[in-house]
Amino acid sequence: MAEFLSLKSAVETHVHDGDVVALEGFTHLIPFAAGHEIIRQRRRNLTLVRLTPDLICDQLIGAGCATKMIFSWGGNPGVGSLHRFRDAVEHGWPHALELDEHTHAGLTNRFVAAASGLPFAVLRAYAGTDTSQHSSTVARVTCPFTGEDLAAVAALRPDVTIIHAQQADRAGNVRLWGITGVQKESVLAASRSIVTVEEIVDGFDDDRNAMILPSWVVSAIAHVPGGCHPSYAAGYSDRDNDYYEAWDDLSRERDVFEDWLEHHVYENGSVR
Amino acid sequence: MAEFLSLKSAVETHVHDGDVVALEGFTHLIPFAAGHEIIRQRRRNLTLVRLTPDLICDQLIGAGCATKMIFSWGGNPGVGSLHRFRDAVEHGWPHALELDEHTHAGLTNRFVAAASGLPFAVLRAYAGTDTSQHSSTVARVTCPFTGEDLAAVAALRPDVTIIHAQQADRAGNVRLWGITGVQKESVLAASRSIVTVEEIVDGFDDDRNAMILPSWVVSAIAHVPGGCHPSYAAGYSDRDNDYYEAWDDLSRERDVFEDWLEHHVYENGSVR
Amino acid sequence: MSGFSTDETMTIAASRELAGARSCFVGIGLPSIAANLARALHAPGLVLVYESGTVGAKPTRLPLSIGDGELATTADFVISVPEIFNYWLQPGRIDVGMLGAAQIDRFANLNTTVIGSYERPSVRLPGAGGAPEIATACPRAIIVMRQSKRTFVDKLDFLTTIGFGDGNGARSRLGMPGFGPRVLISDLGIFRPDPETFEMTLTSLHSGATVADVRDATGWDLAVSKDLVETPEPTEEELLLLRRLHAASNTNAVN
Amino acid sequence: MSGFSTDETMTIAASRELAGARSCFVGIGLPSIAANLARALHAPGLVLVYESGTVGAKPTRLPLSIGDGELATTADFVISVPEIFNYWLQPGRIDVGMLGAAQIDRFANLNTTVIGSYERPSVRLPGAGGAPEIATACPRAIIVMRQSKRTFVDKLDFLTTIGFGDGNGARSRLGMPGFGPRVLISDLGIFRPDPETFEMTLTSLHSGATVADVRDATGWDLAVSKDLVETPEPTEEELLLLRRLHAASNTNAVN
Repeated sequence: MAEFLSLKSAVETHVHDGDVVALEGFTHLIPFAAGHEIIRQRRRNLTLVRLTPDLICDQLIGAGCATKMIFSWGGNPGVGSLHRFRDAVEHGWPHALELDEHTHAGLTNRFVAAASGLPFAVLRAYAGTDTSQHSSTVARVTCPFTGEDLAAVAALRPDVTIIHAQQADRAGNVRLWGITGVQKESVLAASRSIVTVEEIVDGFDDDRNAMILPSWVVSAIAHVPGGCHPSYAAGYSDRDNDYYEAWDDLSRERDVFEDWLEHHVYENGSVR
Repeated sequence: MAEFLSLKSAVETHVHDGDVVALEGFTHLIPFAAGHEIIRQRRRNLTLVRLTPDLICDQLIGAGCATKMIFSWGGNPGVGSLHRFRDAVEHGWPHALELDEHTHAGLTNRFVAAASGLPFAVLRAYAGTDTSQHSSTVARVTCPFTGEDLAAVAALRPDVTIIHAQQADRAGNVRLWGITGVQKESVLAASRSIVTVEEIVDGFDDDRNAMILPSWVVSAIAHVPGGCHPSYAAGYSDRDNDYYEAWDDLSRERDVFEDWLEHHVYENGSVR
Repeated sequence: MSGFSTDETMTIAASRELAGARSCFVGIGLPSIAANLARALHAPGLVLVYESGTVGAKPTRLPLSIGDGELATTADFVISVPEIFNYWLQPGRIDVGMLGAAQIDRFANLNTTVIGSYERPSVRLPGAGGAPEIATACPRAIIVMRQSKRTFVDKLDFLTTIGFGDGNGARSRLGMPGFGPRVLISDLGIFRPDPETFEMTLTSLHSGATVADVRDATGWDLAVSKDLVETPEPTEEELLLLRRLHAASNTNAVN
Repeated sequence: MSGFSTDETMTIAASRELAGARSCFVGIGLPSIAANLARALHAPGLVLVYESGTVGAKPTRLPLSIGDGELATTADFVISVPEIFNYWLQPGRIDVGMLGAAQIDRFANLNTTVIGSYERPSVRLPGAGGAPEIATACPRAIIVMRQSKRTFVDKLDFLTTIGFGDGNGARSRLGMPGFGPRVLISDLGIFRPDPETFEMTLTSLHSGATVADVRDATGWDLAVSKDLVETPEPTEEELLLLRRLHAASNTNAVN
């Protein structure tokens, strides 16, 4: 059953040095506040998992929390590069970053396999590409009925998955809507999970087809309004596109980034 | 793009002798009116596909439309046997019925594989059972990462899938809610599809997580209010449990059943 | 309370087995009655999961089918059938599975497919449904069925659902993650797997039944626990709530 | 209309290629601009599908990201990422895929992963994203990218996305269902696969560009169609609507 904790306690309890940590949310509902709390608690040697690393992984990498990343598209959407990610890969700063990279469909299906309790998933992908040559989590399988050759991807089971959602009820059930990405699969794939929420409500609206994560598959819930900024929460906030564009300058140089980190993460209990 | 047709035209156009016909809806939204129209049009040699054949397949089998059935649980829910199904299997009346039977999870994943454009799906099932000995659509695969032995089921691609839904809009998009079973997968798995609907509306409520089947994956839509009776349509009708209980007597003897068929299907354009 | 039926004893004994469970995958009939009785009695937070995709259903009357509107409108959430099997059942997220069958053997393997030969059955039964995966995936399974030499058989006519296969070690050889059937409850007594052989062994007699009665209604050479006990009789509260559940239903059909 | 940029010519040429398409899988940047322009111009019913799971998005301004709220609130429906890839993209339900890249070779294979070696890249690019499956599954793909010897290369630094592999027959050997890239549109001209060799061949020159210009900006020995034509200039309506789209956006960033 989900435990209501402060964000600080939730990260202290569930995110450990060396963990495989998935932070999901596809453009929408990205758990930035939790990412910043991980930076503040100076976690090290994390393996970050995210389809689109986005600014949140750029910040964690630049802050020195991660030594490996499993991902499928690492850019600043609509803006350009993730400079801290590039600096780690191109120059090993603040230290080297091992990569296990996939296509969106491949990484998605790694979560699906784990959420389904299966060791692998099958898809049409990777044939003939260099991507499959650099990953030990891609293989081939033969269809036992047609003889077709298909891709297999290994199930991915994070130690902890962190997401942001619109609502939790007082029993600890979580509800989210709009673009829901791979949040359900990444939570169900993980050993533990933390959900930050915009609001805690007495009960949910009667929308039985919304995405619900019941209390008994969530480890901790933290009430963090605005906890996905500069991403957005449909019904609560808009995406801060200016922030995404400004990040290009804030992150390009190491010293500017470190200054940002000092003033906007370490010195603050929360960042907006 | 979906074409708006009468139920008669929809069945005439899209259901042919010898077709593999899936009729889906898990207790909820079972397309009974379409089943009766198939009986009236005296289609023959159909392969029926349904997780839970329910009364609809019992009626089609008793009327002589089917020579094969692919299914996973063939009873009258909460009541007992499907007598027409049993008569066909046990005594070959009105003629023999070939079976390809699965578990719910297995048949579900056959639809999932086809909906995904894959030749097979993987699941934990069938090991050691007699069920797998009697089906050519079950095999084993080995995980290329862990060496685990798992079940594979062949993709199932119906010639036509028929479902009932609550609403279509005037552009031919379909919306359903409540218990949605394998409707989406069975429609996406099929070459053609017919949807009967309770209501045609100008636009849908703003519930972006409801199940929508866009016009461009549906072949025909027929406006048939009550077209799922004695099943039900959440928001429109309740399940007619009395009918399910009465069916036990109506279907037990061949002559009583044939009398029912004559008066309630052949003589009527529609059955309530 | 004096009068109660053997079916009532069986259902109440099954509901007691749900103590401590968080969630239960429920089939229609006896399993549904036992699970709903457990919710009414001692497990108000028990999450009932029906294979139609309703999770956390809180029916106020016994549903006739696993997809009744009552289940959907009282559920915490409703998901598709692929999701219920792939994301929720298969990974072992549902603690307990409740099953019935037409035939059972000494290793708690089940037949719900045919009586007689497969090609020319004397009785065609409904088939597998969700049972094989429930028995595979749930950390524990509870089997509830009326007992006779026709139902407790030496050899199944058809093996639909694996309990313990051919005994100790069979489940792990078959790659089945859950423990398997921890308990079998009939209208005569309660059986649990022997820790060595995994043969279902009589461990408790319902009041009024004798070991001889059970032997007479068992198609194999019955093993009896040396610690055989008597099943506590239904309490007044248990009977009252069970009968209230039945009365609130629009049917007493049990299949 | 006199003045227009090469980027405008390229975007408008790409939008024209969407004539007759029912649905388009759209990435951010040039593909998104071209697809939205097509909706405004000649394909009002074109279903835009973004990999965030928004199907039938009708944005009134150009989105900055593929998961903008604007896309979700204007969509016909929004589904999960597993569903968008498994149920909608993979089976080939989306007619056309629009792609860009950092490098392309003569067989329209794409690199979006690294410049330099994989282990020690000089430029680390974003990676694969949805492109490989879009190019695999969509019945046809359209590639839009600015052209230079750095982007049109003899040999890719990294093969992220298969176009035609090593030429005729490669796609079927690799089990790829769709036809592949039917057209490549740069800021200098339009290229289509040779029906025999599947090498991307210059078939149309944008106004102002010469074959020599294109050769100078191509890293391989360029094949030129014997039926080479000139790309029709952007019309006033096309330019007007494209500029209106840009003006309505909160950004002109194109990546």
